[in-house]
Amino acid sequence: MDRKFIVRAALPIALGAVALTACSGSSGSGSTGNNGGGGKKTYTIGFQGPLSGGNAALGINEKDGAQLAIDQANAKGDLPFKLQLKPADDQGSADGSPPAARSLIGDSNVIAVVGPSFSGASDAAGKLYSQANLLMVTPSATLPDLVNHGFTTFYRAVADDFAQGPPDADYLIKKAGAKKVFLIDDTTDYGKGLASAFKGELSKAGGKLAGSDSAPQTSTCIPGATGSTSQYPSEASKVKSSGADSVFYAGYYCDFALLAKALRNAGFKGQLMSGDGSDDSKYVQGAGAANANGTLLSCQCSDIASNPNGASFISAYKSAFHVDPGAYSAESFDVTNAVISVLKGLGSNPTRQAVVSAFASVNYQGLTKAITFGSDHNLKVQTAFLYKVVNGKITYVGDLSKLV
Amino acid sequence: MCFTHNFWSLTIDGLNNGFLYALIALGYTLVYGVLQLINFAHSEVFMSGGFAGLFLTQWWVGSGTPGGAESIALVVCGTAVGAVTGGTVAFLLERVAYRPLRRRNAPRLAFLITAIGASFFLFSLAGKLFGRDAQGIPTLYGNGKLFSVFGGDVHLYDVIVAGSACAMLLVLDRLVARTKLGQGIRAVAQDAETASLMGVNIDRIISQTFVIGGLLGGAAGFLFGIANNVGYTMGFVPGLKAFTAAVLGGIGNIRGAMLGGIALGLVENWGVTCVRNSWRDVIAFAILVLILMFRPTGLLGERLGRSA
Amino acid sequence: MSAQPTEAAATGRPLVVVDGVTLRFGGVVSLDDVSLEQHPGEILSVIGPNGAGKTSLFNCLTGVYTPQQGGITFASTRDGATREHSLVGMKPHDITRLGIARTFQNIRLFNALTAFENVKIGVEAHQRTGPVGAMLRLPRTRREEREGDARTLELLDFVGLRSRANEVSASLPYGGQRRLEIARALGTSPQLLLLDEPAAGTTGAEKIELAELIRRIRTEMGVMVLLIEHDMRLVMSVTDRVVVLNFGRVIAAGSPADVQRDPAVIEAYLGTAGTEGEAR
Amino acid sequence: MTVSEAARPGGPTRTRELLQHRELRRLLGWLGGGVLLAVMTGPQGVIGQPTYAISHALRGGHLVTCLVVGVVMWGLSVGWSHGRESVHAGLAEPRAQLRTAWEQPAVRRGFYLVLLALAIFLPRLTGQFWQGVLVEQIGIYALLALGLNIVVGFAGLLDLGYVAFYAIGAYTTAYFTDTLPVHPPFTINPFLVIPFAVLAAMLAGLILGAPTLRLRGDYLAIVTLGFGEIITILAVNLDSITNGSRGAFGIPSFSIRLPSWLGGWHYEWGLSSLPYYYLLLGFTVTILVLFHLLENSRVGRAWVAIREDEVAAQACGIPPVKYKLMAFAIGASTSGFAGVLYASKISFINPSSFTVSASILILVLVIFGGMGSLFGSVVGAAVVQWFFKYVQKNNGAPIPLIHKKLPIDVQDLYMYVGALLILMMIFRPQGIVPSRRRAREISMAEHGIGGADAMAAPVGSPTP
Repeated sequence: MDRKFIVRAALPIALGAVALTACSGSSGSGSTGNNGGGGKKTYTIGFQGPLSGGNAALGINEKDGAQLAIDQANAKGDLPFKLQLKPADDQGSADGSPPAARSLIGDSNVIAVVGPSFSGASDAAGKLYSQANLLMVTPSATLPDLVNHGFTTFYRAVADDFAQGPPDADYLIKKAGAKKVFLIDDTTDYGKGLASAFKGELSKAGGKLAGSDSAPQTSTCIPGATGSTSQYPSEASKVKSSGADSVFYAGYYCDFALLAKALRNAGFKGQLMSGDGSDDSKYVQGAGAANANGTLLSCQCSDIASNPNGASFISAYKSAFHVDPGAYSAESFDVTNAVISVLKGLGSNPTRQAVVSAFASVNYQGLTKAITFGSDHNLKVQTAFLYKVVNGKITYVGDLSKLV
Repeated sequence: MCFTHNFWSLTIDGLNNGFLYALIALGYTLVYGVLQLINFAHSEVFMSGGFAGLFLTQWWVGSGTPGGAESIALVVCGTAVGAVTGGTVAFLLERVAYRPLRRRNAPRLAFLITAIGASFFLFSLAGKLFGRDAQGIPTLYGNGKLFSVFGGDVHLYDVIVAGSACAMLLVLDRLVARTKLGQGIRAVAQDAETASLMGVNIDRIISQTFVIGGLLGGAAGFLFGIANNVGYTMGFVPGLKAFTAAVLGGIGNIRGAMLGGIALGLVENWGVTCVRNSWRDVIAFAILVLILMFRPTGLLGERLGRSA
Repeated sequence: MSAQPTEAAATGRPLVVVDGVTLRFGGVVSLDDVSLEQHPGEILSVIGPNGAGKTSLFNCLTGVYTPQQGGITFASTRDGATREHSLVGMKPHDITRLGIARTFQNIRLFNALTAFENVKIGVEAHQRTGPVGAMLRLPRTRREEREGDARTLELLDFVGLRSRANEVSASLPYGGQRRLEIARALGTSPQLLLLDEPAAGTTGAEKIELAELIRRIRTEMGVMVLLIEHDMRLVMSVTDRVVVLNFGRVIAAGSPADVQRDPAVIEAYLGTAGTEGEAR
Repeated sequence: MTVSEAARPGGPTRTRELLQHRELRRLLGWLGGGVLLAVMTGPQGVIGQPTYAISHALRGGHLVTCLVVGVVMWGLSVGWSHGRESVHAGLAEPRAQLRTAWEQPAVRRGFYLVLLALAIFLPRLTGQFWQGVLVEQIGIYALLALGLNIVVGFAGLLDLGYVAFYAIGAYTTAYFTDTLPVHPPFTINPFLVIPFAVLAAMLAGLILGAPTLRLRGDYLAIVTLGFGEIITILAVNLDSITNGSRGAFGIPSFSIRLPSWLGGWHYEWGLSSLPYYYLLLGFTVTILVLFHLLENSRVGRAWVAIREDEVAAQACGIPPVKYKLMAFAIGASTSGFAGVLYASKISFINPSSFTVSASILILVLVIFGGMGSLFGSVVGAAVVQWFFKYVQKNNGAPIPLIHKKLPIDVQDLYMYVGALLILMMIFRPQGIVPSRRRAREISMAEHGIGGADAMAAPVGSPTP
């Protein structure tokens, strides 16, 4: 009796609320193109990446980086129009990608897109952007295959996994003194891609593969993942019994932390190394500084803090978003600036088509790298950088290509 | 070939996992025993224990490095706080989500759906309140190697898990066998209607059963978190595995849950000596399906009452 | 449905043979070496005090329980040919389709469905429409639907519920629910109908109607009835033969009059008279 | 949920005190709900500061707003509990009229035609984004929900690995369109894949269901959950067959090519959403009609019988395992069918689209719409998915009219899903568009008559 009335009372209210949002939803979709300040037109740069879900941190880093670039460009005032950022959330997944892409494509003011952040999402949206003739520049999707899928408007402003895996192997064997490497991937497309790039170079560098395994991402780290955390102790046992003197992990920071912890708990003292997915201070937090110390991390992202020109970016970023720039914030900042540099040359009425054709010959020197593309839509100069955990801090070691 | 050189170290890992599975599995089995309900939200009870222990130890340890008696106190207090939190969450869960349905004699499907809803609600709420990245419990003790069994190293952590799990399992077994509360639980498990006619307060027994399961689950959450970090979705896979363990042993059967947990932990770890770790879950679920096909009542049969 | 009771009788074989059936639950013996036969054309009653094993016997006959010892055979007539089937180990639904239908001691109707739908579910026991036929409304499906509807109305008419066909079954009065359950059982076109205490909870007038209905089931439908009942007056008025169970054993069998005089029966009933109020 | 706390009867016996007591408890309950609401809509927590989120949620205007909402709800509930009778009495007349009108076939037909017309013209009024949502989020999920409704709503079985069959359908499509590392004997158009996919999913359903459906219903839930996991793991690990987590790329879209002697007419559905929408609309309406016929057939009645009283159903000659298996297989094949549509629409699939959360989401659609109600499944899919996408699209953006940010964080959507499931089960188990039969069952089960699902004894009663 008592419960029923609540339903009866609540339902009309809920329905009313739904109706209200519905009205506001339909009226709020189209954005106006002509009410920018100073009589200038306003154009939109889209951003597609994970703003929710397990990988939201990365997406937010990139979104903020792009936002900062746009704010600075607007503040400078030397553009023939105003710019604004339109973020679209794809949750980092293939599923979420097409709707996010469509929300950008459907907005005729969007003339270029920064993103998607992830390879799977890029695959799922590539065709849509290509068909809409809308430029998409990813600051962080590293799966080598992506450029071979016939996406005409897709550019990758980051080195792919081949720029990272092989030099990682070289460094680990030639400089870090490892001989027998145990290779573990996290079964994601990223992890498997990186692992195979690493493995290909390993024997060429003179190292030996002591063993390899796949340890899926765990539910502790990624909501809905199937891996069970208890796999890491047994992974440690496998590593130890294989006689490996080092471990290369191809995967993300959270699970790498669990692995590192389990390895050290089992008394494994060898070298640990991983790629850009693990290049995050949360790795150190999760593993515990004592366990993480000495770990080598490679990344296509340069260290903005040790960059001579990075100081002003960091302070601007901090004052805008009240946090330090994170992984790929600076890369996204650079990509956005590269796009803006192209827009500058297109006058006051840039079209999507014009942006795409002009972007092919972009040449922009960013904070982190030179953005200029080969005919395969990959960066002309692909670089990766090396970091090391020292005293609980991830510290910059140098440019991988110059180290080996 | 694949079994040879790391068999014993994997056995030790398997026992370690198995004890934790057993602790969680007891929560499923107890509730199933009295309500015939798969309490999907038990994995969130487990998670809450992990968070409580995490916060306590973070606050306690700060940036120091504990040692000696402080380490012991930390582990004991962490486990206790985890247990109490788990018990509280389980109690509230029963009160807020399940009891209204029970009062109304709602169909069984409604309970299962509510359980799933509660699970989603609780872990998302934890993610919202405490952040979405997994966090490490501070180092509480030096995890030195204690001794070796046939070349498999036994570390302090293994001993802590095995010791506390055995202690809790023993206490529970005696509790159910000897005390009035245990009698009540067994009576409700066998025949709730008759039990209520005989003056057993069913609501109270059910609450207490949830609390007992929650205590064990919460303690397991902390013990698990020491080695494996704490995150808002940490309960999903361990919960699933523990449920598998409960079915393996015979759901509703307390000793069955203990046996099932340990058996699952061992089999899983032995299994992955030969194949990649990514097949671990396939092993676990294949066991579940096979058991259900050929021995649906589990290894020890299904009666809570029979365990004593 | 024009089978004559005499037609089956002509074969001379009993319809049902229960031979030395023993059923145990753990240590409790529910049926102990029970044997009985029902001949075609016969209305047989099984009586006995509460807990004597009457419903257990029904459950063995309908496949709900599998007895540990003994055999049960049923001579099923289909398309003019009679074949004997062993019922032990058969699934309840297969036994129903063989020709044994039942009602339950505590009425088990599909409460959310109408009286019409309840009976129709019974009628559909022998139909063959599958999901594909149902979705595509194949000609056979449509024919079966039509035939089913007609038969359902016929049966509702037979038990006097036609006017309430579209009422939800739970809203029918108690006696009506009993009759609806009988109609549903008859819908499965049985040769043998097992009635488990059909008079329990009904009024005096309803009992008279019920006795009449049981007789009509035999005469008009040609269906044999095996009856469990406490109400002696009903038993005596409709039955040809009575089997008495006590503590899972058959203690007497014979015509109603003989059984009533049997000292063992009197002993059994008197011995439990204090608790057996219904055995009037 | 604290609402139920308040709604529970009990307390002192004297009527006056009881009344005061109850209103007070109810108020406390609503206030508790307000606090919970404040926390739910409050700020996101920060790692290392466990009290940050709670303390910031429970301060200032935010808390006050939420408490005011609680008090208003309390006021409404009190008002409603007093005025309910008269409102009901007032509504009785028009309700009865509505019902008699509804029973006219012409009215019903008209209503459905109007709905169909709406469905046809709706996408023309929206932009590309919502058209995409209509296909990928609503249309395909409506199909999925319709299939799951057969399993959950009709047969009363809980299937938590439903999305596995969807994956099977999608991967079958990828296989037959030659986008996987393994090559098919022949390459065909997605249209022609449909029978293969339906068959494959149905077979998987039968293989999984045959052993487990003999067991108690709640085992099915956990076994299907495990099966769903296994399918995802297989998709990830069998690199040489499924291309692992990279998935299949370049699955072609639907196309029709008439043979040259018929003019060689050719049509390809392509990337845009509108043609797919109409294709899906056609499929959905067809399936709605087919399932409606199924519901009102011998098979549908057998399902009702089984879920109400399995013993009585058997006594009516219905083999329960066979019918449960049938429901399971039909649900699975619908899911496989949806998988084909999804794969060819998105043209790219990878294992991450087929997780347990997707199964739960589909379950939510069915429950929200109304278990056992076909129309409800479609409505559930439309409303819930629309709302999700609305929140996602407008994350952080202010709502026009009230110029306030939507207080729902996209990251928390599953929290609201969970809360919705609990609230639905407590307050409206029959869903928003209930099936009349099902609603009757539930209310009867609550009065101790019948089971309302195929899971044997209700919770709390002894095991059989």
